[in-house]
Amino acid sequence: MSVTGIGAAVRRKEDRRFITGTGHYTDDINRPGQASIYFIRSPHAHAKIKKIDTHEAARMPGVAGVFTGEQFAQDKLGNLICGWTVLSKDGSPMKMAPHAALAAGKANHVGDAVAVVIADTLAQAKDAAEKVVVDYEPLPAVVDPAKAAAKGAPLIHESAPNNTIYNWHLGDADATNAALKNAKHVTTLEFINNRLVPNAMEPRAALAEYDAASGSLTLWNATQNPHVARLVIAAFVGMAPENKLRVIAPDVGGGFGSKIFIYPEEVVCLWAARKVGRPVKWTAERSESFITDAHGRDHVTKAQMAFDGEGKITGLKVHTTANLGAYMSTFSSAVPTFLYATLLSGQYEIPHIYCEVDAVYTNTVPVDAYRGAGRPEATFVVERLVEAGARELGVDPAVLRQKNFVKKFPYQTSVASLYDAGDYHASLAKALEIHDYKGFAKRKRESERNGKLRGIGFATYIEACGVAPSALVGQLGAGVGLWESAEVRVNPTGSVEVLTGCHQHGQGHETTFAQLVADRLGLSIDQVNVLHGDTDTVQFGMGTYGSRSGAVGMSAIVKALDKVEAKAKKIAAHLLEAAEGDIVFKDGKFTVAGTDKSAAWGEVALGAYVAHKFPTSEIEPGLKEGAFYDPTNFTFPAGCHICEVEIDPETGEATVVSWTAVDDFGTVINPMIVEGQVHGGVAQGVGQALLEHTVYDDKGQLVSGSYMDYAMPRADNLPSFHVDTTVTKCPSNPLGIKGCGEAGAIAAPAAVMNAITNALGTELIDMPATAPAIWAVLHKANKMPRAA
Amino acid sequence: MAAVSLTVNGKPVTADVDPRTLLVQLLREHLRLTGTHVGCDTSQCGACVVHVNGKATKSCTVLALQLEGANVLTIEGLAAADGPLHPMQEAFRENHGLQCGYCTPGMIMTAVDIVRRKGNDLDDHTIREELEGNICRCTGYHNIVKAIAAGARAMRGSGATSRAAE
Amino acid sequence: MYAFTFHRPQTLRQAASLLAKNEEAKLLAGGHSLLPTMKLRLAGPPQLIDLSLVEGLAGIEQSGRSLTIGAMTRHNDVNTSPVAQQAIPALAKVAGMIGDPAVRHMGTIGGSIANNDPNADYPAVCLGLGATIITNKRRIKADDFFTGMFSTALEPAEIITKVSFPIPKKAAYQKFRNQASRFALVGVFVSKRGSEIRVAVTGAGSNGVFRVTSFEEALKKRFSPKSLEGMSIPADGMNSDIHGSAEYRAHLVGVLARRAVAEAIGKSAA
Amino acid sequence: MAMTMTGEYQLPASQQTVWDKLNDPAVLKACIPGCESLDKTSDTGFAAVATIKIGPVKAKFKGNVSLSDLDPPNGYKISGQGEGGVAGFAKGGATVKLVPKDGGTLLSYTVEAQIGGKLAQLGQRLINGASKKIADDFFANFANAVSPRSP
Repeated sequence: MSVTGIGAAVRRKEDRRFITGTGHYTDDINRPGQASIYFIRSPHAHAKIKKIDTHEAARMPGVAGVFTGEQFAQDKLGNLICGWTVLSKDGSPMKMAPHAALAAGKANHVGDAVAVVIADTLAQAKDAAEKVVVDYEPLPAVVDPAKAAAKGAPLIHESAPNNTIYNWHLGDADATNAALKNAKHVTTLEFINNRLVPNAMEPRAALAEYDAASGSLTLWNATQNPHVARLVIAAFVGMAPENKLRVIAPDVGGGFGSKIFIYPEEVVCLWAARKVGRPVKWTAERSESFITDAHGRDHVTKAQMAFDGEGKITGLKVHTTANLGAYMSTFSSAVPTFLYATLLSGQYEIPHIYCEVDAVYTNTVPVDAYRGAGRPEATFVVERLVEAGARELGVDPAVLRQKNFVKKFPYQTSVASLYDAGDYHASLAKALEIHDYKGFAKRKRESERNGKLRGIGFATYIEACGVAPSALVGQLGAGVGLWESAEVRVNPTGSVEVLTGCHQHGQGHETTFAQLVADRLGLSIDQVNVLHGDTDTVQFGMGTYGSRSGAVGMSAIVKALDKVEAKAKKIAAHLLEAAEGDIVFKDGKFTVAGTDKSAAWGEVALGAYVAHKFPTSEIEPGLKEGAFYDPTNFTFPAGCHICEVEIDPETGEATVVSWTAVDDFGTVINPMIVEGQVHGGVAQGVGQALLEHTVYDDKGQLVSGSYMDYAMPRADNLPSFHVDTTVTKCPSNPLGIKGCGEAGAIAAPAAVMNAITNALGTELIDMPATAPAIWAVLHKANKMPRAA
Repeated sequence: MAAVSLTVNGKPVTADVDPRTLLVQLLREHLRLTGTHVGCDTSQCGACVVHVNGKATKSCTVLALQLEGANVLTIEGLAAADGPLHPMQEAFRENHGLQCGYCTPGMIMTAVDIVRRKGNDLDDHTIREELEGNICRCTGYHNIVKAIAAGARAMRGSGATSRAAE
Repeated sequence: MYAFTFHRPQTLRQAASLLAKNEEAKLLAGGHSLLPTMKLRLAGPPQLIDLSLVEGLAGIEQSGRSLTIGAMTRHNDVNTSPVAQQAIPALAKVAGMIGDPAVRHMGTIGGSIANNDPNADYPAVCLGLGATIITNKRRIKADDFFTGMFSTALEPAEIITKVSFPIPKKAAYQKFRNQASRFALVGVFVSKRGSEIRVAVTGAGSNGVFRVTSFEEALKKRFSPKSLEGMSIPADGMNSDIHGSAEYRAHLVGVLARRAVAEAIGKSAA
Repeated sequence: MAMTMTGEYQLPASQQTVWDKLNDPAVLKACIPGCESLDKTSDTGFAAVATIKIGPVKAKFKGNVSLSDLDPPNGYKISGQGEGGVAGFAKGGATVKLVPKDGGTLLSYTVEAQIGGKLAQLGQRLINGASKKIADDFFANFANAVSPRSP
């Protein structure tokens, strides 16, 4: 391994601009003549829009335009779409209700935009917005997913009777029922997987500009996938043809899924820019983010796990109601189905699994993929059941897991996934060792002496990343292929630009992708630039989410590098006057095998462009190759996380006191970055388990709508983490990469809740396990210790 | 409109502003110093932290007009544009104390302020408590805590403190 | 924000006169409650009167048996003041628990108590120490000053100039934070000065800061956490919201009071 | 945000007197906290403007007040709703019951209040206390208004 090659903890190339304040996020960009847009949003969860009076607002100082949902509708643009079709059990397609970028006729959640004001300054736009009179007729609202499909619930969309989007299922119901019936023991749990607000620190933003001369639109957008944004806005909304629409995703301050989706605001900015003939900029205020960024999770689940007399799992039955909010967001349908039920086998051999998912509309913010997307929910179901099962059976939870681990690969689960490689024993064993599992009893006694309760919890999780084989996802209803593209552009002086359709918003691709290329071509990473995030620069791409950039994006780069090397060898053969088959490329040097004749990388690169020494009738000048890579399977990162908590029974406060993570991500390009991804994922998972509480009141008002009420982990809520890895290479891609971006968020909620329920001695507590919630459990169970 | 004169990153600045202009707007919109970010509207996330007269301050919760005669230091002024990085900036890079980079300027400005108040030898507990007003959604703080401890040590005797404090 | 006129008076007299002339005007002390509210357009005072240039409003001094803190003294300055730390260490410590470091560089004691946020820390300190709030017009006992959530005895055009705290023999504050806002979900300040015992609670009551006389009586017999063992306060009248039920808050009042007394007498807080 | 609050007052006046005052717009205007105007639009309806102040928050609500379920002199329901612009909306109703007791009248009430929009989203921790205070203040003001000493 070179100091900057694959496996080296290279410091990030992108950091200089971020630590000096010279990065460029969307809101940092300004265009001449730019105006500000302000969205007028429904304060009602469900209301008819009877009339909107904009006359006074239009005459306010600085106002360039005031537009309503009716006016948007008159322009006959298309709706926002959910791009993944899911079929119900009876074969009927999901009920995708129309989702206009500006609501007309009816508002369906608090925050649904009904009109916009465009003015010279944001303050003027807000001043004018206060003069817009919207006459609402409030309607009854439904918020609780468990009640949405019930008789008499308010109907949100005419096209979706009973507010039901689909009733989907996977697996063998009869066999699973039989397994439950014949089981020696059945563990049953009910959970709420709590709704989360993503809260990337950079609020979403969009800046749209119309160039009348060329008839082209440009959109600067805080997005994780500019090409998909362009595709949807062009092909489905019909804003402009793709060749007249450029989407630029500059530096993006975190996404965690929430910036994958195509949102109303970017569509409206483009529309408004053309209407007023000026660039139009929108940057969300945090209070706006809370009621417009797609939320995550929000499942209500009942699940049963069957065990035989030996402690082997014989079946798993799951019923989940998934709340998708007021509209179907871009990938929402896939999250509680294909990204969820297919992972319900966990790391275990479970012969029979049956999962039913009912997806419903409610008068809440749309729900879509959030870090882990379906897999944290699946892991929570499986890992909570295994842990509770171990307790009920009186078996050490580590031992029960070992007994049920998948041991032989490839392994075909009973829920469609084909696990390609892994060693679950290895990660568990290493985690037990690092964590000093044996010392837990002693630590627990020590805590008890201090009046504290101590608990330990595991999550031996699996996830599916590297989304995804195009043909497979096509069969499952996806509207797009999920390959990735790359282009390797060698300059005459030998430096390289790599163009990728992935987008980085914290993952460090500018460094890891450069490491890959530098390693392969024998260059320093400074000679490699990674370009991404601009549809005019990069040919095509599917963006970054689902831990796909390493497994899919880098594989595309490898493919392009193969082509570059092949062509460079041809050119080197001419330069060195040798047969192409005798050319060996190693450490940045082309050598004629068995001789000391060689040409440096730079000579060949230059040779490719001056084109003096090879027949251009046979070999085209230049050295630039592109590739599309389509994965052959998902990748299956897995690992073991162990969480230890201490609870103050007097206040109910739970503190995470230690954390061990041993993950198998396959090949690791940059361990420093991989560890950072684990840290961040665990923090978000701990946040879900202990702090993050999205609360709607029964009228559909989001009452945890700011940082005053929505708690996210801060530095003093978390410990330092012990992070390590084991490695089994992924056999389905050239680098053996599995992906690491979501693992922490997938493993952590189950690990925390297993630790908390271990400490409390009851399974009956939901996330987030806040201090008052834990206190209430202790108090009800009369387990309060006497005051000290 | 009202005039305000202050020093930003060592340079005198005079601006004519609407009284409702916040310091962060003065920096970002008038002076085009966009390293200072806005991440919330309730003064909690800390992405907007700058130094005012040497002290960490949330620039989203101060009016520009309150700063007549004040000395403001932003992330752009922490190190000279053509000079070496400030030891705290260097420590954030060296310890991978950032991912998306959005909270980073506020984190670094807060970190330098912690060193000013708490010295160069900072234990993890102190750092974590002192970061109460800065939210990072990417890193889980592990590496930020490491970076601040290392940056604090590196600042010892380097002469690098908050320039605005001079 | 809504547009407003900005004033920076140099003297207390000017400030008071501006305030008297403009009924809707708001004083800007630290601004960390007011400015966020204005940014969200949930308040739109037509005039803002910035007190930061008014002379003589900041400073900390001990005279005899009391510690006096100027209204515009920043939380961080109270926290780090050797005079305050020496005279009433519990008070200096509380100042270091408000908000976060950057907030403490701007927030002021006068601003905090004039706002009388039901979750703020300083009102509990004032009530828990039996402070006197001194204004440009008069002196007001803390017991008379805090009249309900967000309401005080301050009259229009009355400006807090300083707060005078009698120096207690023993005192301590225990705060259980709201994990989101970092305000006090419940905070309990206890003090002992001669025979006077005070137990003041913030965060819990639906009508702002209050004293717990039953605890005070119990502690008069013996100033020890044991005196409060098994004691609690009724949940009736406690605040109940997504951060904690009335029962939970009532329970925490007992827990934190015991811990505060333990801390005040130098025993472990846990 | 939806809240329910209850309370009662023993008033030193006859049931009929209390009932009359409950139906007197001038009394109602004086009792509704922050009420700036209350103009009769029908026998049982009023156009109203009220400013609600909760700490640093100050929002003006424009809307209407109506009286329903009239059962003289035993009680009625008084309801109000208002739009507060960017702050959102507020609505609420109080069911008021009057029973002769101890030579005076026992007034008991159940208030239901609901807040929506920005106030509900951002003011969560303030709303319960504030609603209770507004309800308490209204009935305390009213009790004051019917006490014989007050004008």
